[in-house]
Amino acid sequence: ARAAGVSADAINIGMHLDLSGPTASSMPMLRNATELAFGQANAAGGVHGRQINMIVEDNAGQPQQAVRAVQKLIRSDEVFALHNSFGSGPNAATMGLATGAGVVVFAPWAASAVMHQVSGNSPLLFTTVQNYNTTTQRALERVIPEWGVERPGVIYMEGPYGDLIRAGVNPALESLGMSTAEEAAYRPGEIDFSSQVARMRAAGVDLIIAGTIIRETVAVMAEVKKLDWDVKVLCAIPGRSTMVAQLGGADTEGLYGIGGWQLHGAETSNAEAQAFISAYQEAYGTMPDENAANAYSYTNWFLSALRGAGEDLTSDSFVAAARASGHNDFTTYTEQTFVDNHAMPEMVSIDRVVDGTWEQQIAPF
Amino acid sequence: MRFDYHTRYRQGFALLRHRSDWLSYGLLAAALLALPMLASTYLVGELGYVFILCIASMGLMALTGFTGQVSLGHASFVAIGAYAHAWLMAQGVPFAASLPLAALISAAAGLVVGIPAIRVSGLYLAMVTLAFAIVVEQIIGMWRGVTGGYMGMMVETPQLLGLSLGSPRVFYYVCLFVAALVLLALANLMRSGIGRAFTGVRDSEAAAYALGIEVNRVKVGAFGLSAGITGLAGGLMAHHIGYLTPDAFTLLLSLDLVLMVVIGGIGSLRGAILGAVLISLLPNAVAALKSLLPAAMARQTGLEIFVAGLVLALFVLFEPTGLNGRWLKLRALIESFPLYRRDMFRRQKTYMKSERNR
Amino acid sequence: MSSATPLLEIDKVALHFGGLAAISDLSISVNSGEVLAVIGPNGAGKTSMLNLVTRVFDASRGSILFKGEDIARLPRARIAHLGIARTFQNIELFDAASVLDNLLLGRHRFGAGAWWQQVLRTPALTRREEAHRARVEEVIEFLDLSPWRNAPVAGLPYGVRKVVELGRALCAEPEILFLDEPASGLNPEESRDLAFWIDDIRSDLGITVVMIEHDMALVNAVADRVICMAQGRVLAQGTAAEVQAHPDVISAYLGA
Amino acid sequence: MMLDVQNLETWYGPIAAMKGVNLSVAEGRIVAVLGANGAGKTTLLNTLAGVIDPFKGKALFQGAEVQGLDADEVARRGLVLVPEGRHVYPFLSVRDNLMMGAYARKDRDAVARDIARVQEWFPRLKERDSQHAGLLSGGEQQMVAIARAYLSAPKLLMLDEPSLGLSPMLTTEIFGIIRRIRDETGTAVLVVEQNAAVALAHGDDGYIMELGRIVAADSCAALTRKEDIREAYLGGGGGYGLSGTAQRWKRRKTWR
Amino acid sequence: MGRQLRAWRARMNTAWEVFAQVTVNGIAVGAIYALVAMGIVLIHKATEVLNFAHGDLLVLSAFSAWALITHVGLPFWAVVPLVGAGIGVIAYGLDAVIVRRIAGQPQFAGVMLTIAMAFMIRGAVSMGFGPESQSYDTPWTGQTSELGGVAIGNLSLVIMGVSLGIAAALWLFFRHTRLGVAMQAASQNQLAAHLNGVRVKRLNSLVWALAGVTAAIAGMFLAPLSLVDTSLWLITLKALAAIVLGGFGSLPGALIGGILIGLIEQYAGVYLPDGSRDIAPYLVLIVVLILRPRGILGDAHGRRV
Ligand SMILES: Nc1ncnc2c1ncn2[C@@H]1O[C@H](COP(=O)(O)OP(=O)(O)OP(=O)(O)O)[C@@H](O)[C@H]1O
Ligand SMILES: Nc1ncnc2c1ncn2[C@@H]1O[C@H](COP(=O)(O)OP(=O)(O)OP(=O)(O)O)[C@@H](O)[C@H]1O
Ligand SMILES: CC(C)C[C@H](N)C(=O)O
Ligand SMILES: [Mg+2]
Ligand SMILES: [Mg+2]
Repeated sequence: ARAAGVSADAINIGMHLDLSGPTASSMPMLRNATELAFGQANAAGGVHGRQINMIVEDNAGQPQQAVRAVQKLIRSDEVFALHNSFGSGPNAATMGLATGAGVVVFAPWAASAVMHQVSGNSPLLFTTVQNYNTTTQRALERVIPEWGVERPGVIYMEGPYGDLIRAGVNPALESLGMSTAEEAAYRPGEIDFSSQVARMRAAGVDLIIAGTIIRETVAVMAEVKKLDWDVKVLCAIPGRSTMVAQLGGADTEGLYGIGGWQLHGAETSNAEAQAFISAYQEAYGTMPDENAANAYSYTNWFLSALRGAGEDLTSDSFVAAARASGHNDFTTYTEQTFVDNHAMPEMVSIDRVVDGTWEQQIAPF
Repeated sequence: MRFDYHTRYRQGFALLRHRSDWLSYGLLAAALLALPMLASTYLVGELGYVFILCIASMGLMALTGFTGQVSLGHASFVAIGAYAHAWLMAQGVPFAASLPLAALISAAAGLVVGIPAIRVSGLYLAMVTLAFAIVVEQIIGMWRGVTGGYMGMMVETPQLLGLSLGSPRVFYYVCLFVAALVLLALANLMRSGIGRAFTGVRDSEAAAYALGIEVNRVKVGAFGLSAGITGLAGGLMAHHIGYLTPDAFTLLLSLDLVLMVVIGGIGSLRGAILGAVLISLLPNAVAALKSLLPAAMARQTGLEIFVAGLVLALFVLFEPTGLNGRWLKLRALIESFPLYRRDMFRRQKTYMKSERNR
Repeated sequence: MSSATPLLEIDKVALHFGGLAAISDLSISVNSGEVLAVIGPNGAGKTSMLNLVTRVFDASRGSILFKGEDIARLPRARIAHLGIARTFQNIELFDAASVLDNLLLGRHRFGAGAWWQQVLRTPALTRREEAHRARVEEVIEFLDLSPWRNAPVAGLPYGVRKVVELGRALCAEPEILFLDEPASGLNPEESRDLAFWIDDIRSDLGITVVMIEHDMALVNAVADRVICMAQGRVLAQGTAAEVQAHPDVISAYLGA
Repeated sequence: MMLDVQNLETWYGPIAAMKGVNLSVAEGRIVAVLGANGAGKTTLLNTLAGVIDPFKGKALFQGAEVQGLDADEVARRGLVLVPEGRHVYPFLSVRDNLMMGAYARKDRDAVARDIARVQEWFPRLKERDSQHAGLLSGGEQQMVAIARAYLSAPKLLMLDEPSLGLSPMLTTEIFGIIRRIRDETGTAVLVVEQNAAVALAHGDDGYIMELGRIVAADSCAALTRKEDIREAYLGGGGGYGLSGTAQRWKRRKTWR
Repeated sequence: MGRQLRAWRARMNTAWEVFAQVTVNGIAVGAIYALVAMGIVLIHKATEVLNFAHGDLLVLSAFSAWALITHVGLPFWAVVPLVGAGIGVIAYGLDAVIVRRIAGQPQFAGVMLTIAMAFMIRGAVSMGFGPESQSYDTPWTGQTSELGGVAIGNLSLVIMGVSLGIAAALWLFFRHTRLGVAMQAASQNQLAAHLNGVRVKRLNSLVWALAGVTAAIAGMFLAPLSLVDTSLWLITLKALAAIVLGGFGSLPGALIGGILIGLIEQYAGVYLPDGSRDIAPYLVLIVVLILRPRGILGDAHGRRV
């Protein structure tokens, strides 16, 4: 039972983010929201009188830098846990290091199943990010028969994310006795998606499953609209973001998306969400996006597990408390608990962009 | 002033020519050997990583610094070394055999890339190597059976004679040992015939041919050597990372290596090492700098990369000959102590020479 | 003076660049042990001739026999190993290296030891390096280069750079040495040193010298035979006096 | 005085290449600077042309200080240098190279006339009009460099070893051309030359440089008569005297 | 027989349509690569500096245009000259204040310096405009034209026109103007250019300004095709591939190289196995360079000795 980083009046929590790499632009939301949640807890007297001390390091989006960052967090700052750290590669590279040193890893922003595999199913690892493979599979098994799709095609990003998407698409189609009509890959940073869309079109695809994030989702839709092609496009969880609906303008009208959590705009009626949004805006001056909301939500879950561990905070007491904890707030579709240390159940909804906002088409299932 | 009195030629080309060299390098070695007993595990781990980069940087220096061939794709050799080593270890090959084997595999890949280098030079070569690196990255991603694809691949803890080398302190010594070995081997090579042939090809191909140097073989050989050493660094890097994914070996790493070589000072092993130390510690420096800034500024996205760029720019602007050049000047200044002039190293105007018809 | 079989024989060689004939139907033979001077107006093709022999260019036609062997198609790096050395009109030194290293590179064709010996710096290799160094020191002594031994060649005065290049070629211990305008950029005193050196190179070292040169004083002093080229052909040949008296040479090259 | 150099001193890092140099060029004069290798002649011209910066001292050109200015500014004032070592634009045609000489000139017609003129001096340049200058022979490139400088319509033309690599005929012609330029346009000339005989024969005033200092200054005629200068720079009057038991020891004469 | 033939014809027709569409797409994308490539070639041709910061100037211009359109409310037409001039001035300043200082250093130093500048610009853009992606509309957003059954975005047509226009203008400039020849001269032998009275420093800064303007144009027209985003700098890599394929220092080469890369990507993306699209241009690049070491239109001659 390790209790490093826990003193009479403070708990050190580490976080490594891509502050200088290719995904640096999404980091402020994560960081701010995490800090907001910790700050609120601290203001309310901390966790059993201990203030949370959050230490942020740069992993530059590269595994080798992540290792250095985590070595510092563990060996120099002696953190009790790593929380909300970002990136599949960075998290994979540091998972063994952290759990091996007895450090709790909570809510890494990375492919959850892979993280458990890398950690050797360490009891210290708790994942909250929906598995893109299982969520995609779940969604497709529902919509393909419902929409009467016959020739589904996939556009996916080269990399772990794309692999996960296909790891969801293929079993789904298999279980329906189908296979993909066409697949087309793209590299991160690509500006043009006409060849991928042309490939789909040449194969006579009637549903494009878009394993895309933000910019790529918009670009795929723009291409579809340019060709004046009447095809359904369904993007995976990361693409179903407010940003896509807003930035895409006319291009993304009609886009379908798989939803993994609740979205809240500025005019949300949910009081909890309203409170979060105004607190965030007050602190940072900008509107929080869904990454911020999720980071905030995961942090609150983390805090409740910390509280549940009681005065005598050790990794053992934390693990026991986290396993016993449940979580339900303005972001989740339903009450979640840790099953094999992963947040379950993973419910999904099917949404569609109508007039620049996501509207639920199929309620969470 | 320092004068050398030699009675035999070998004194003139000894690695350490002066008593003061023996003293200073001896002290450095002693300090490096003693360090793990004194410093924190964190620092020891950091230095181990710095050594790995020193090896890779020396590898690139052999190619770019000594032979004049630019490579923007050296991350791919780090990758090949890392994956080969990890895969071999997974097949049960012991660490001590797997590491050199991985270096050999990487060297073989280097020979393959070296073949276009016969015909292509300068920026064209830079692009060929960049293209090669992109292809390698793709292959790693798609060759799931061996590399684990984008999902990655676990690296076993290194073991030697049944002893684990995995702890930071022990691994520090492993890295230090390999780095010292590489340094010594390269230093020997570069002051012998092969090293001279390298510089010959770099400075004038026409003259190199006229002296009977097989320019093509030297170029390809330099690629192989460089890739081999870089692959060796890759093997150690695999242990540093512990879990390999392709995103550890992107263009960013290639650029970092080039930066090390150039900032360190083209054509000098000391430069390669100084450059590696500087570039690898840059993030630490940026982090330290950030803590001096007001919080609102320090949190800005983009600050890290901005400061890193600024530091690099300042280095290039104020010491275009690299850290090694600065070192040599400092030493000259100290050695000529009473005689130095205030503006001994004032820079004369210089003019860009076209490198288009090299 | 002239032996039975020439050491080097350039036979009916031509060189074209696109439509331009830099050399057309050139035949020159070089006898063992002589100093042959090649003169001729600018652009006559003298350097091109040398570039053909050293395989910088491929001849469009003709053969080049060195000791009876046709070398016109050999790989470029082989030439030095046959015992042919050269200097360059536009000085091709290894700029970042010291004078010493430049000269040591001249020893390349005599081998530098196996790669593993070099890596380990075995005693055998050290001995070999010392042997090379000893030869290099002889050249340094011969050409009076000792003040510059450890200086990087980039900053040396033009004249010294020329001498270093000559030294580098000598370190290769060639049978035949081609010099492309060795005296250009040297003052008369230095040219005179050069004349002595060339004479010694021929008589003491037994090296055949082919010298492309515009300095007629130097040509007169050292050349056994002179060939004047113009427009890629031989215009006249013979002793220095004969050639300089040739009316075509006077009108095309020497001037009235 | 067209050019007045006072106590000029230039360093390369820790090396003083030129110290306390005083020199002047009067309107319409041809001034020759002689000196051994590494004496600092190139350094002098480069410093005057703004190619490198002096450490101290003054250079007054037409009464205005020019030391330390950028080379293009100096050139635009009419102080034009033909640098050592044929700096042609390798990928521009011969004609474009020449046109670059007239870059700062506005008088198109006069430029056209001047081009015709240099083509008359160097017919070779006309033949090679559209060839990339980088492919020219060494001597041809030297012609380009000289012609290009003339095309800048200089007030004071500085030439660093103009005869380098030129045939004997052209070497004499160059000085004829220099005189003609002077006579026709009143351009003053400052020339560094290894071929001391020709330089002293055509020059008006002469300077001798050794080890970075001016060691003698006089009219060319007077210098030619001085015994030690004849010895050192004019080869003692005759050829190189290799034959017989000529002085084979090195007699490098330097003033220290 | 008749029916089979008709079915075959119909298949051929769709196949042909796809091919035509893919070709047009390739040219449209290639024009973008070419536009970026030309800015890089411009600086390289005139100063021998390989500008790795070009892509980041492009990002800067895209964000500036976005800020002017959405925050200041200017119309697109007013923004184009404004941002073009602004980036031109910034690029001039970058050369005059930073790059100029390393004149005469080996090419490497320039590469390093521009990489450092790229980092700084990238960081500054994130700090100045915020890190999030943005978007704005051009007069052609969402408009599509149809040419013989092939759809092409009007914005792509505009970009093609702009690329061609810039290529032609630059080519004429270098070939036929005194200033253009002087720029080439300055890159081939800077010392000689100084001695010929060419104000090399000012000229170089001018070239940077010009290249800055092309970067600005590329940025303003390209961003609306995808999004205004810092990752747009990655297009530099494609542009470099295009430059090398076409031959360094050749403006027509950059144009041809860009379009070739665009076409290869499209054809490989549609007709070759999945996954080959992203390496196809690079494989072609390697092969072409082995066969023609100086690219398709590069300067052919080596050094004389
Ligand atoms: N690669 C080439 N392409 C085109 N023309 C060339 C090339 N090399 C040489 N030439 C031309 O061939 C002719 C002969 O050149 P070469 O260098 O052999 O002359 P040279 O006799 O050495 O003259 P110099 O005394 O001036 O050095 C020149 O007119 C030159 O322009
Ligand atoms: N770039 C440089 N770096 C260091 N030292 C230099 C440099 N250029 C010249 N020198 C030194 O300055 C001194 C003068 O050189 P300079 O070139 O001016 O001589 P020079 O009289 O023109 O000789 P030459 O007749 O050979 O051309 C020499 O000792 C030389 O070594
Ligand atoms: C946002 C996701 C598409 C990518 C994910 N965060 C990862 O890096 O693993
Ligand atoms: Mg010649
Ligand atoms: Mg000189």
